Amino acid sequence: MLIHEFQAKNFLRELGWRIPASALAESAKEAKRLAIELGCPVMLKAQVLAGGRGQAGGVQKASTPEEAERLASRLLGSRLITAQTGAQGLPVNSLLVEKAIGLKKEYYCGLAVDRRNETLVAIVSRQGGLNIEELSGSRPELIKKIYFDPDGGLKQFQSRQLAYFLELPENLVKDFVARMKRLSEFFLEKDLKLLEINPLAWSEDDQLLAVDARMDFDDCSLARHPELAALRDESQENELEKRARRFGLNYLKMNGSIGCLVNGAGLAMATMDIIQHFGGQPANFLDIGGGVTEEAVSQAFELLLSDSQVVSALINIFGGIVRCDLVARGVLAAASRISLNRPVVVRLEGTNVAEGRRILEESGLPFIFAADFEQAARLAVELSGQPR
Amino acid sequence: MLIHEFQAKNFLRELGWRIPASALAESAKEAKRLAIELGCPVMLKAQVLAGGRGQAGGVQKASTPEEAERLASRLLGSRLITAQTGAQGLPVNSLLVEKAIGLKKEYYCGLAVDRRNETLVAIVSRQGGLNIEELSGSRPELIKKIYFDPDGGLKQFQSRQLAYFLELPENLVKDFVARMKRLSEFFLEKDLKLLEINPLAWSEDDQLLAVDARMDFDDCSLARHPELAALRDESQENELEKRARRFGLNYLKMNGSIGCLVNGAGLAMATMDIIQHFGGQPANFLDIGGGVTEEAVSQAFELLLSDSQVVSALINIFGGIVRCDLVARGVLAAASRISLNRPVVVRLEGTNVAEGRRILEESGLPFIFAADFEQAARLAVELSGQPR
Amino acid sequence: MSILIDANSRVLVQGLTGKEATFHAQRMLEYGTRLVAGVTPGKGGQVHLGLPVFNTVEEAVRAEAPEVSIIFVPPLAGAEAIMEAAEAGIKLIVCITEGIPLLDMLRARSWTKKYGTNLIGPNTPGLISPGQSKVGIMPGHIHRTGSVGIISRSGTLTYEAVNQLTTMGLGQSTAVGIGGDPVVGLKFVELLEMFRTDEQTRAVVMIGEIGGQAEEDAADYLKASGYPKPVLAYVAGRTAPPGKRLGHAGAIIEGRQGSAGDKIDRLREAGVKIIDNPARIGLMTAELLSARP
Amino acid sequence: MSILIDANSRVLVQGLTGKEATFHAQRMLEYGTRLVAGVTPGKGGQVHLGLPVFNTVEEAVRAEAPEVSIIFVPPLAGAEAIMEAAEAGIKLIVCITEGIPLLDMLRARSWTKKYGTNLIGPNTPGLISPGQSKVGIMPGHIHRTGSVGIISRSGTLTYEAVNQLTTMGLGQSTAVGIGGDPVVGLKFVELLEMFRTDEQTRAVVMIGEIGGQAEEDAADYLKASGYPKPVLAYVAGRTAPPGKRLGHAGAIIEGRQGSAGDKIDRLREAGVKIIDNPARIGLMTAELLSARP
Repeated sequence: MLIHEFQAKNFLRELGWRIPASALAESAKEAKRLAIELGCPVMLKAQVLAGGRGQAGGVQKASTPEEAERLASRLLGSRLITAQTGAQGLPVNSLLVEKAIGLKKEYYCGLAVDRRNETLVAIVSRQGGLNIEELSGSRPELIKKIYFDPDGGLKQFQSRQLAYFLELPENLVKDFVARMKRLSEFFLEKDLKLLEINPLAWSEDDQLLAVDARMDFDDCSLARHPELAALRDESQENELEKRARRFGLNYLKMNGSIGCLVNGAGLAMATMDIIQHFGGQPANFLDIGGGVTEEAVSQAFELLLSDSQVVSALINIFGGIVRCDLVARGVLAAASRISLNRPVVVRLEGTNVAEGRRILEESGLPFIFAADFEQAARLAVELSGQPR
Repeated sequence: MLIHEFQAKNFLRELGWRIPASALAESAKEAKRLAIELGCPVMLKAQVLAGGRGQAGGVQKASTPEEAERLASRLLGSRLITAQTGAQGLPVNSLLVEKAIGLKKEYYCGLAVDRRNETLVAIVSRQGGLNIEELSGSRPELIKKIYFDPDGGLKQFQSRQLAYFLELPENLVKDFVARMKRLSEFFLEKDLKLLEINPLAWSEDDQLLAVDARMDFDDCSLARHPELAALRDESQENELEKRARRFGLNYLKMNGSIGCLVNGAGLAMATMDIIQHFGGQPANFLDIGGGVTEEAVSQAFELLLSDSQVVSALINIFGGIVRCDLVARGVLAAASRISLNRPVVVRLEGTNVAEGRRILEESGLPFIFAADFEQAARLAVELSGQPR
Repeated sequence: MSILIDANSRVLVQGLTGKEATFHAQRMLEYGTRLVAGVTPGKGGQVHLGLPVFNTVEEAVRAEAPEVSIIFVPPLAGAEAIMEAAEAGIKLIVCITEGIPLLDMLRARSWTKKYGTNLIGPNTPGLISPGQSKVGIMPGHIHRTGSVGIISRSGTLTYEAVNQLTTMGLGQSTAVGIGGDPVVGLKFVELLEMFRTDEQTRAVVMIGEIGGQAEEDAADYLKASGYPKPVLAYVAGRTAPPGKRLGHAGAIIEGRQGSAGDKIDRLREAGVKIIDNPARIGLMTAELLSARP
Repeated sequence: MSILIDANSRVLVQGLTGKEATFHAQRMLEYGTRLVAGVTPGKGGQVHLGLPVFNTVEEAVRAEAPEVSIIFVPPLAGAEAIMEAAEAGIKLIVCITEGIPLLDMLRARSWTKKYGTNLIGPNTPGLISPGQSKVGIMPGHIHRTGSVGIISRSGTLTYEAVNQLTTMGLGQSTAVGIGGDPVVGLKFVELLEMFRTDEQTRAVVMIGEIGGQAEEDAADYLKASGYPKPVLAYVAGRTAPPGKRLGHAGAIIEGRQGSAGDKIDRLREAGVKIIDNPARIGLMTAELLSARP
């Protein structure tokens, strides 16, 4: 779960990091007032849960309070489309108004899970503000990584290695080491997956400054961190995806015309792949999961069809934990609430397949049954009007 | 550093453990008042920093407030001599007055450093109140040990293993597991060397109860735990040992007649051993340590001679980090303050030996110089009036 | 011979008395899996599905000597369940639990490494050596004993693959779901190595997906080892958008890493037969095997 | 050949610019020890005693390739200094620092085990291979090159022993102080094993003391290995009262464990020649060696 920059900075402040003076504005007027208070120039930073804000125009500099008001009124209420948001972009509901500060140098500083090495990693780069992955491809010599494990934590000598690699001035080394200690403890305590301070800066007044911050918490751990779960900004989520989450469904909106309802993430991906293989375009990824209820299936099916881009639908179930009859009942429950005005191809296999098929057949509704995976995909593509 | 039972119980209470209702009394009157408040019978427990209080009469049961007053007036102000205190005993300055509670079963529960395995260990025993070491010799089947490391900490499943080994009633298992989690975290956070709840009890009202507790903190870590260092009860320490500690000296009073001043713990032990080997008895262990100053040497020498049991003294220095001349100057400084009315055998070797010897010789004081370790010991024993 | 489990494997069920565990334990017993005990703290001494229940894995190991444990416990208890089994001397742990926090899993992995324990999962359907033992939640009846080894990061997609193979008359030696999480125990490399020396196995089908580096590592291993048996692979998620998690916590294309295209290229270079159409896993395997003696 | 260090050993000094470290580094240089660099955070780039100073061990290792590091840092920084050296690839760490908290040392020991690093100490005078290299704070001039190996838990008592040997005309192959703390790195067993195969060493003198089980473990090892060289032992603390710490944090008789009497009995049973009078370590070693060809 990503949180906003201003939320991440609140945590950093509690952890003893210096951040530029700033406050949140939800209206252009407030932005102007804050610009006056903080003193111009100020940065206006769109609070959306996606990277690439700068290139997308989501971060603007205002030299006067009036300019701040003007820029803010343009940004607030708009949808920001960055390289990471998809075509619909994300709504800009608030701006962080932040004093622009002169910087001597900018760095990158991050803590992350290294899944390949099955450990944690602290990463710094001598160049900040850029995408660390691109940098590690093009300029690996600017980057230093230190691995540490979640039980032992990041040691002070390791932070010192990072500080000296960055060639921080000596008076900032101790600050950095002390702050990294608390930062890594926070990372562990709060179950983060990724924490980035980018740029971390050496300011003109010789301070160590966290200019931008990004924190991604492990969704699986939110059950033990209710205080974090409360930080979720649902306005940044797709309406359909939000509805899906409420029922424990994994739904992701795509741009095609074939709605998919599948059990299992792998089979759902494969279903998307095969649709494309036969020339179609999937409208979504939808995994109903293993512990699904009839009610959730019903919601899933309704959700699927509530996407107006969907021309045909494909139900692809290989029953294991999930029983075909349960899926069938869920689908019928949805069909009783909404009109089934688009063709639905059904492929059932595995646990209780006969019972599932019987339920759907006896409903009298116009389901189109496929004998196997390939036939199901071909039919769905055909019916979507994009035959091979 | 050991702390008192009542101090340890305060920690346990903060950590969510139940302990019998109790309060501290420093006078017999207070003990009576508390006995009335708590309701008799009560236990009166002498707060001294040594084990074996029970057998030594330091724990008494009072059936009436008057009996409590009578017993308290006898205990308070006395010195309690237990198997662990030595012949002088320890002063009883306060009593813990504690409600006597009916117990269904008593257990032992401890956390400790296992130096041989270089790890930590949680130990429980199905029999409590006894000495765990004796029990592990005689009834090992009553004892279970679980090893854990300081970074990972004690896991809940490990505490469950301990709980089920103790055959705790099911409703107390969860309590035990939750409390052990916090207890082990406390152990790690506060740098303990040993933590014992003995007995841990299953009370008649079906509670898990810490009836007695013992905590030993790592002296080396006190610099980072000022709140712990403040718990030290200096009244429980020998006056000479206390003075020695203030100057960074390792001094331990023994019962012989030959005072020893040595650099290095091993050489100090060997000096004691060789004195005994030649039929003498050391009056003390005294290691002036490696980082010693002239002032500390001077204090050490004065301290040594302030023991009225000392008949002769032996200065045995093998200069390494410690320079012989520094020791000589320190000894002279002390000799200028006190009268040197007992024979002092000096054996110097190693760094700056010539200079050290010169300083002592030129002082005109009647030091007796020995050529080597053996001669020095023989002379000191002879002069102590206990020749071989 | 199969790999990892066979008809003699003695299996413990952690969390046995729970609803899901009970359901799947019954299916495993029906399949012939040699379940010997269960663990549920607080229910020690009970008998469930005819199996003795213990409070701790340690007690279960002492009494019934299981070598394998299958874990059905809630997500926040998952890592401890793995550690408990590892410390008790279990040599193969199959963790079905989904949603174990990532840092918990890093800690659990240190334990399984320290104790030299093989871990399958978490978030896996488990594994099956058809006709011998099923330690998992897959529908047993779609499997047949045979010579194809399967290693898969997915659940239902594995059933699909198995079903296709069985339909084509191809049985399986062992089918292993390695789990869909970012951090799992045994991965393609270790399992390919086991299949390499398994006499029953004539070919291996890998089912990969986007995210992580396990397929790339497998490609490196296959190339370096001069792998002696034919390997086929399907990699799911070609249509997946970068930065979006597709169900599995591990299935995400992060930055430049983990795309299906990259994985497929690397595997193809390593001599792996790439399957483009996931409905033809069975067919292509049959073709490949019939082309060989 | 000596053990652990010889004339070629490249030595780093952690905490070099401190007062104590400076003093002892000078003595080591005078002795001929091949010091190659120092580490003091914040003083990187300086030159101290003619040695380049680095901010981190990692940088020092990259630039000067030391294999050995000797640590002089404050007690609360001791464990991290050990970890830093271990992680940087140093193969022998000698930790002079006294008073490192016990739990810190447990953590540091896990690191040295993980990295396969030999640790001497903490709270040790270090070690010396006379005539070749001194990595410690012992007075170098009392040593002579020769054939007696020394392993000691004590500092000044070791100087005493060495002095006696040298006075008797017996030189030393390597003299190692293993440190007086409850948790230290190499102990009697590991060092006896190194001396066993060291051609230069003809006999080993062990100097033990009360507390712990290191002497008992050594007795077991000597018995089990059929140790081929004569071993003598003096165990300090026969007059020590139980439950009282005699200077060294490790020198304490806890309960029934660790008394000098027990240790002596065990060592004698294992064929070790026991020295009762600590003033006769040299004499008894000379007698024993002259009785052998």
